[in-house]
Amino acid sequence: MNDTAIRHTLTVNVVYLARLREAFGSAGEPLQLATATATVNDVLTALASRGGAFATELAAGRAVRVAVNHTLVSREARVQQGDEVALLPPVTGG
Amino acid sequence: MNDTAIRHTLTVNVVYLARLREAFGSAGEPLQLATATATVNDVLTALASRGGAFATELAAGRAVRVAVNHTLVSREARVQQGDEVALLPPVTGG
Amino acid sequence: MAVRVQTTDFDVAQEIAALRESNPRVGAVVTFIGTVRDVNADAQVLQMTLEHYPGMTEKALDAIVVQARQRFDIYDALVIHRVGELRPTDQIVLVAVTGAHRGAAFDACRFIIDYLKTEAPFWKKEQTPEGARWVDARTTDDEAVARWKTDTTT
Amino acid sequence: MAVRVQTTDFDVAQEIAALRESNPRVGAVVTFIGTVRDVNADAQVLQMTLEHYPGMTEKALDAIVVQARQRFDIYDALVIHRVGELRPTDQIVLVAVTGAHRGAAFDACRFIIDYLKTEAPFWKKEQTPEGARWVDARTTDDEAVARWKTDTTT
Repeated sequence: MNDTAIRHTLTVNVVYLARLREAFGSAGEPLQLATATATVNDVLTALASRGGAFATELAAGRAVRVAVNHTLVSREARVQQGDEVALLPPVTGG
Repeated sequence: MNDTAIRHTLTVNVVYLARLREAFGSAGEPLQLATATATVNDVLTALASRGGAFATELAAGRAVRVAVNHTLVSREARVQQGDEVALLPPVTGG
Repeated sequence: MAVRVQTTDFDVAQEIAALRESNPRVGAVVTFIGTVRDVNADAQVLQMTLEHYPGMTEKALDAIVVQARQRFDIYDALVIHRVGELRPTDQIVLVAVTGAHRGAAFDACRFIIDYLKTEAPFWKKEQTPEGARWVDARTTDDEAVARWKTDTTT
Repeated sequence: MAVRVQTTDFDVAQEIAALRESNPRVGAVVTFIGTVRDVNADAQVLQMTLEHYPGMTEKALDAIVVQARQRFDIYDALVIHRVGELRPTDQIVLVAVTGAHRGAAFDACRFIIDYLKTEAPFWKKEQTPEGARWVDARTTDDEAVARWKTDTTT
């Protein structure tokens, strides 16, 4: 993006699914990060730092997968301004 | 059987299927063997000795399987008086 | 467990419903349907005749299904094989297997059709523009069934 | 090729007919149907809710089917997955694959359901006499999909 030089924060739209939606009592929310660049890991760390259910469900070793704009990605993937960042518990369809 | 001691021949009912029925121009026939005991191999040898299509189709190495009374058996299996001995070309169902 | 040899067509949805009936523990249904192709070995197929060996056929199919049930953790299995005159796109054979989970159902369904293709007394005769011919057995069918004799991992 | 997410039931015979339509070269159709069991992990299941992630679901299923078509010699594939309220014996999912021969059709069908079970965003919530619970992922599903990553023989 052309405006990264002048932006000092980054806002993504976080989506909570299935068990996580119930645990957090929310289907999702905008999340502002106080950095111009961030990874999936940064998003998870910011959420876990709230404590409570967020800390429990997003603790290291818990099986949570992340999709950015509807594609599964690794924890190291970059997130961009306006991205949809979904937190998925292990899937059980089929 | 109790009467093997007094019988000197053995008759089986041979059945020809699919391609073999057409090659032999027959769906089957009673076959008398001049021995009191016989194997599947003896039946095949007796038929092949007729020459013509029988010799060609039943030559060593041709893929013909044999079912005695509706069960696939090896060439060494015994045949009994009155058995149904079917000659099957390779199956192609399904 | 059932095996049927018939000249008429079948409806896979109805057959599955009958197979599942009264067993709410079923979680997986795997089916195989074989159909008449309009080409085979580079020749156009106009029509096909399925011949079998009455008396032996049901016995052979029964034995295959019994083996599958002994070998795999499934609830039930059904085999329907048509005989007589068939045309391209017609259904020839149905194998349907029910189980609690999909792994055993997939394995059993494939096992049954692999054995059927090499052990059940059916023969196909094709009508092509060049005349009638008996279909040759495929060596890949022998290889498919040989796999079950050595493979103890599935 | 098609993927569908729907609340309504499906008829496997109709879906297969549509998938095969206009392709007389099809010789093999393999289907998998997943159904609601009345027991799971030793508890009675009274009712089940299937939730998904709209927007991602179709994209994930499309990607799985595209992969299957690249990897196996098949003609076509269909995935239908139901969402919403379901009861024991209800159909949940259909995977149907057409091909010239059965080997590739079996492999592709199993590949698709194995990947769906680990990569498509669906979640089951069961109602039991002891209350509601989210179904746990099965480790056997992870093992099933891992097999495709190392197995180059099929």
